[in-house]
Amino acid sequence: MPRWGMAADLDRCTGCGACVTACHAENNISTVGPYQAMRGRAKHWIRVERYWEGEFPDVRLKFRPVMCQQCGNAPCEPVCPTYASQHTEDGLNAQVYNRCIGTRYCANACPYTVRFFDFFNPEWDKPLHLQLNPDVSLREVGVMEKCTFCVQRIKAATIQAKADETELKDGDIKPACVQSCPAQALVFGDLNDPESAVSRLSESPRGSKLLEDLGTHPAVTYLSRQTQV
Amino acid sequence: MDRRSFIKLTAVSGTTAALASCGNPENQLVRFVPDEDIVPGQATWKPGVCPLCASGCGLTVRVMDADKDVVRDGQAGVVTIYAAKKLEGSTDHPVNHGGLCTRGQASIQVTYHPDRITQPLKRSGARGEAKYDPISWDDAVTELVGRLDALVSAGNQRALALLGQARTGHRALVVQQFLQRFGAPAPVRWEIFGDDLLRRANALSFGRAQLPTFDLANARFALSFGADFLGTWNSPVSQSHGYGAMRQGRAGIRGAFVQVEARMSQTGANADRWVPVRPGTDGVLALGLAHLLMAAKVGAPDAAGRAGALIEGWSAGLPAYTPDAVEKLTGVAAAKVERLAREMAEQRPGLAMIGGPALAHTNGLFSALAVNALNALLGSVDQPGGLSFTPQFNVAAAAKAAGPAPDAGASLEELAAGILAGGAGAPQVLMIDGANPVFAAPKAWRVRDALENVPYIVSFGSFLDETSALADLILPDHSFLESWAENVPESGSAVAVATVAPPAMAPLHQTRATVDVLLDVGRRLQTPLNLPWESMEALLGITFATLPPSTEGGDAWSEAQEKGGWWGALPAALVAAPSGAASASTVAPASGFAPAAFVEPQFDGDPAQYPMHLLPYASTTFYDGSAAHLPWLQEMPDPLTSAMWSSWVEVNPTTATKLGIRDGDLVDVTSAHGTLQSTAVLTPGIAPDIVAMPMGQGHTQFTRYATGRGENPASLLAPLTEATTGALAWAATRVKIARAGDPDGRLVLFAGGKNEEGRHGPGEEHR
Amino acid sequence: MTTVRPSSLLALVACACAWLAAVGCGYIDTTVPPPPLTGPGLPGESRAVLTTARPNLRAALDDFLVRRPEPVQPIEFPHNIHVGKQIACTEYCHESVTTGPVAGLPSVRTCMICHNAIATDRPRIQQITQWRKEGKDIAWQRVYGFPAPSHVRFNHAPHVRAEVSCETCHGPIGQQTVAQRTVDHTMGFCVNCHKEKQAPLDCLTCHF
Amino acid sequence: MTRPSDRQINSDLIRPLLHTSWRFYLLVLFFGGIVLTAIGTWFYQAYSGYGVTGIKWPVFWGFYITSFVFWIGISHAGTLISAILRLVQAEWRRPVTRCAEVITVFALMIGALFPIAHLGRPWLFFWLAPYPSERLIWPNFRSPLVWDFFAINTYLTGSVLFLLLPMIPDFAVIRDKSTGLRRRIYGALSMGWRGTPKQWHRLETAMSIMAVVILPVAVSVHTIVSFDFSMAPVPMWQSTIFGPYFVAGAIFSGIAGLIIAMAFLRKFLHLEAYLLPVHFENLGKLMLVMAVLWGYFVFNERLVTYYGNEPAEMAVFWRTQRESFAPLYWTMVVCNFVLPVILMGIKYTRKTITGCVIASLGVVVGMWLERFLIIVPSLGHKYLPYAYGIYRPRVLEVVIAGATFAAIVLLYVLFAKVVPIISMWELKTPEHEPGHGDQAPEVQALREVQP
Repeated sequence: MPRWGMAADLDRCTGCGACVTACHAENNISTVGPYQAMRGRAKHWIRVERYWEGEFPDVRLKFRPVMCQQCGNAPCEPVCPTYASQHTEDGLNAQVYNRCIGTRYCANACPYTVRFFDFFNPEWDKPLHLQLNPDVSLREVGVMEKCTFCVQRIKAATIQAKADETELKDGDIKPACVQSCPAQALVFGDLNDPESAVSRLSESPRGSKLLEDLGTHPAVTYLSRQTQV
Repeated sequence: MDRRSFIKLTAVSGTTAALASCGNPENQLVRFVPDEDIVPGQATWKPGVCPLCASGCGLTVRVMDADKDVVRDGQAGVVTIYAAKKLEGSTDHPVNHGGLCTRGQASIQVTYHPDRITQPLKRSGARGEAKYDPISWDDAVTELVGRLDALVSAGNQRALALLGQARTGHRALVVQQFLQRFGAPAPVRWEIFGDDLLRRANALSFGRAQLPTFDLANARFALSFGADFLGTWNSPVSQSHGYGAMRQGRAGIRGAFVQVEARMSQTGANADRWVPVRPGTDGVLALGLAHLLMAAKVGAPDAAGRAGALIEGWSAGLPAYTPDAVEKLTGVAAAKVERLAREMAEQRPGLAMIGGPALAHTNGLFSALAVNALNALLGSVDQPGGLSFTPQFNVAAAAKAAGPAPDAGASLEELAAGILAGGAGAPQVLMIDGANPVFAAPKAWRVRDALENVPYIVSFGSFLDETSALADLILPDHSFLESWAENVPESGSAVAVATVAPPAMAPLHQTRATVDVLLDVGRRLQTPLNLPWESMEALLGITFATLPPSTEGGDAWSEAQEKGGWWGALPAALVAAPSGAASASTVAPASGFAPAAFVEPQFDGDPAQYPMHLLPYASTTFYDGSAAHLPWLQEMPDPLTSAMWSSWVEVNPTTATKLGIRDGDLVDVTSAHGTLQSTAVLTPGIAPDIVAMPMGQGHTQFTRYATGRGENPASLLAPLTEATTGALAWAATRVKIARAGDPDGRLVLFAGGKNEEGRHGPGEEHR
Repeated sequence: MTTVRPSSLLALVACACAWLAAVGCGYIDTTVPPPPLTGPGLPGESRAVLTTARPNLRAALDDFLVRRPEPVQPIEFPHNIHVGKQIACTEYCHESVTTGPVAGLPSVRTCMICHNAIATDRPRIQQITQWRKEGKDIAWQRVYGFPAPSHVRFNHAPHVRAEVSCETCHGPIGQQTVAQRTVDHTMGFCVNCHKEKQAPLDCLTCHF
Repeated sequence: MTRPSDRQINSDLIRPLLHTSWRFYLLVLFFGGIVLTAIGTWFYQAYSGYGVTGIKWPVFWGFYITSFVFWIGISHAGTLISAILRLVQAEWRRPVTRCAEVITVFALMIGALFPIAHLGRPWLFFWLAPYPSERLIWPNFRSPLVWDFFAINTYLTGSVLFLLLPMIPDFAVIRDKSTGLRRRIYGALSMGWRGTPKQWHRLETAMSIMAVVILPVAVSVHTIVSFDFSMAPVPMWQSTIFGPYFVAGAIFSGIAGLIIAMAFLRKFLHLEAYLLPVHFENLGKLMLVMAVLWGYFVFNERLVTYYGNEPAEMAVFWRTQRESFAPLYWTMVVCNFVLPVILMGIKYTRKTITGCVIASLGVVVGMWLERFLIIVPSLGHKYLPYAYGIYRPRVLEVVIAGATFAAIVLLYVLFAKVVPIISMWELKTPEHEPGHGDQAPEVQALREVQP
């Protein structure tokens, strides 16, 4: 049984935001428009955080892509009264839309604030809807949604491998963000496979987890940006 | 009541259509027979070409079935079509290596945009009123042909003008041939962030009038003068790929990267060190480094050869550019300059790039030549870890297009002036192909007035923007997914590339490929132009057939259609002339060029009255504004400010405190040419005497998503141009800013805090 | 009452003041959404919107109570006859079922492959031939399939490969004329089968 | 002071039931109107989508949860207090108990509505309840919300019983004093109460059992409510102190609520003879104790955070101490601590009903603020600064939250219309007065029956 994980190399990440749009395109995330965005309803399953350091002229900027960390010990799971937020065998934090009744407790419990709520029924001005990905549900009003590690791609690849009676190879599965990243800062794979690229990166001395001390055991490793100047 | 809270009658039908799940409303649906056999629920992957910039990234398009609403003979219903679902970078394409930038990802929305022009339109209202009536293709083409015939019969062929974007490749060839054979002047190419100046400089220094390709992957040291090469400049995806490899691609080696610019760009944010420099003095710093490098015997003056010879005092080792002198001119501490030189000397191979704001000054050419000379001195030209020039596939030669080499087109400024001057030479018919100068050109050029004086304007655009809203006739083009797409990348690849892709899906609307329309018009003129090609497809067939197939006895054309292009070693016959027929600018022989020396850049506006420099920069999301109509990009948080759906003015905190401006306050930005009101964003990453604004917002006419949103910095620009090349010096305007009021919620931020330990970060109070 | 009026008045005034203060200081969000898009656009410009909202309260109630009206097919398609003629379901009509998630409802094009020649005298065949002429497809209605709010991503192919017979989920379709909903696709139904066959059971197997 | 005669008691306390003045209708009309508006508003919210509220990313809880905690807190006025008083046989409790217990029941009912009102898909609220479904899915028993559900239901049931039991004899009295339909209704309600010694004995036993049983439930309820917060890894939420802190706060606000209610009843139903200043004073003393206790808890919570100096927690700490939330915070401190400690500390003000009421009003406001300040600043200021945010309620939320105050008044008015707001038989059997203690209760009950 695999344990899906990701590694984000902050030394490669240029903060260009390709992953953000790729995620919107893959996962049918609706745009909420300027007014709702102003009211804090914009949904970005993955976001590129930026942090300023220092004052002019000695300024530095840090980029950090943050998506659901698919915690091994996820705070969002125990608090959900209906099992809508639930742990799967391959280590994903499932968000089961049809079980969600919208208590938004999980979003409060999530220390990474990567969960997003559908405040209204999502809308697409036709014919933009022709782009929608039929492999992913359209969420409805009152449910919580978040990064799934592109579970639809994981499932598709697994089923295909089974059909072809082959083994899944490392790199067969690429979530939309990983696939789009121009600088190849994101790597996805099976953490239980010691040979996989992501496991090797997770062992890197540069590696660390986000908010590690909260004991959430994230599946995402961040490789720190180096400074030699 | 909120529009979103209404329950739409279109709802479940659409949902079920999109999800192929069950639903009662299918009862009411009329289904039409699909035009092809559709296998539902299964994805096929087809090649594509990204249309949004000149880089020409290769795409892999995911195509699946979808139910499209149609009205056939008055009856509304749905028909199943094959629709593009997702764009990915094509993994083995030599430019983007599987990556795709945020704009490229969003470009799929161009095809499905609700405000896309669905059929030929004829103006019914007044100019610019954007009132149009539908018209059939036949009538439309006939009308255009009539206009052109009129010019011919009047013997006034030169009164036909075409205004387009700077693009190379087959489409450009057809356009150019069309005009040449008609007897019209060469097309007017204009983009505010166009790089003709750099092409010119490269032509002078290296005899290659094209943008350079950087081998970052093998570089140990990269020095960039204002070039936003990871975001918007040149071939960003290719360069990002190289950048990733430079940082972490080699065991034990991590390439260093220093960015020289006055406002921290998304690229600058990734630099190991960010060196702010006085506007327009980048060249001086480059020469200062060259001076030290030569002094340190890293390279002999003559090593720079022709590129060096173009710089005054080069052979003497640039005595005028001592660190102290450089410090005086650029404001960069002498120590920093020396340290930089040391690093460049130690960490080889290294390369220097210059682009964007660094060249947008009245002395831009000097800066470019200086950096070129620095590169030459480092011996990084055509070397691993240096810069090179992608061999250009000579489309014209491959297509056996007769006629002399095209002359350089007039500049937009000249065109506008010509029209306003009137007279016989003034254009009677103007074709607009993708350019939107009314939005992006300086007011002082009076482009809008000029266009309003043109008797007849034809636009091939897919959207109604400020420029095409003035058109009398709109002949909407296919989207890049619906037609033959092609691109001959000018840079970004080590080997020669020609990208091509067949239509990924059937046209959604009543549109036609512009190239085919032009060819059609050419045939239907009273005196036909005899363009030798039946259609774009035919042309592509001819050109690609000339290329060597990858396999023995193979066929390059069919191979190219499968893998989405051709790349490899070009036969000498097909390599474009070094002068670069691909580019509009021509090469002056090095001898006939007086060695360049630094002259103080000129700025528009009295420093006393307008104390600040205005820096309009290419937005990571909208580039120059041509992508502002895509909702995904509108809602994508800007990398540095996290702003969505809005525009802003970046101000240094110390300056802001002086002027009593708090984060989010409204500010008036005033130049000698106009004023606008926007929201202040305080950021430490900008020099105290500079205010920066992203281009892209402030459209008065550009679909429901961009119209009337934010402000357009171009409305402040002065018409200053670079002394030698006449390129617009868009960073040479002085402005003043003043607080205009409290935050009014027009600035939409996604982020809260600005600093990691940002407890008291002002962003905390965002509304 | 008379005795309490002053105090109650005082309370009311206090509330009013508090309210005004709150609104004045911007502690209460009183912004109003922009008006919906109006006015004529360009010819052919679309104003339609796709949403997951139910068309009306009735439909919402139906979803809530998992009520689904029996489908009414445009023509009485006799499954039994075609199956009887040894026309394999998954080879001609629902061909994508073995390779992909969706079984696919055959277009009239498919029908006409045979019925250009076969049984052209039957009224039903003449009916679809007529439609074909008009460029109209047969608006089949799904008999099975999961409602949108259940967020089920069902994929036929793996089930076919696992040799789950069509009848298991679609009932004795071979004996039916028009397909009837004979099996109730509740979650329990799926889960039990998955339990028996040791197929994966976590939510993400179907819901994503 | 003279104690009113039993006959006097009956006439005084049953009058409001038998005669209805125009004021009653006016009150019902006024408050009923407000409540209906709120209900309408809530339906609008459910229909349009939750986005019509001010809730946003990242502050996903706001006014509704605040009101939820607040009302559950208020509910600790009655049952708990009267149970304690019964057990310690505090005689002065007699006129107080019922109007106290009523508050519990109504406050719980209102409080329990908020978790439903705040759901994104309220029509599915029943998924919180364990019921056999074909999906074979039960609620997640690890989730505090599910335990809220159980705790509140238990407490509500208990409180209703606790309220109903001692009503039976009074129902009997009303039954005997009324005619026609009313007589039949009260007859049914009094469950054939005849006042036999057996019945009296059973009643007393039941009461004492209930009193003992209800105590742990009451305490557990607000402890569980506090788990809603302390179980989530949110700065300033994950605190071991929350259990007792919440319970103390709950009782605190409960007493305040009770004092206010009593004051109003006293005025409207002219019960000056029964609700004496001494009752207020005693409750005031209780409130003083709780105020000090509350002060201790808050001080403790803040001090521990300050010394712990955990960055994320300090961010929230400063935000409430001296940044955007400081005004609310210090208002809370004044209302919850300064005001009550002064007013209730000084004998003079404590002895005046006005003093008690003013202090109580302060406490009610303060406790509402306390809950708000526990929830919102932390959520808006979690670990990653990029995800900081500011929550601003929309008018709609304010209306719904505010209308609940109208709702409790309305319920109270209606209740006082059908049940004597003071337990008559308890008034009539004050063991402490000689000459009455020897009389068996049933004798009096019988005596009442004869006109």
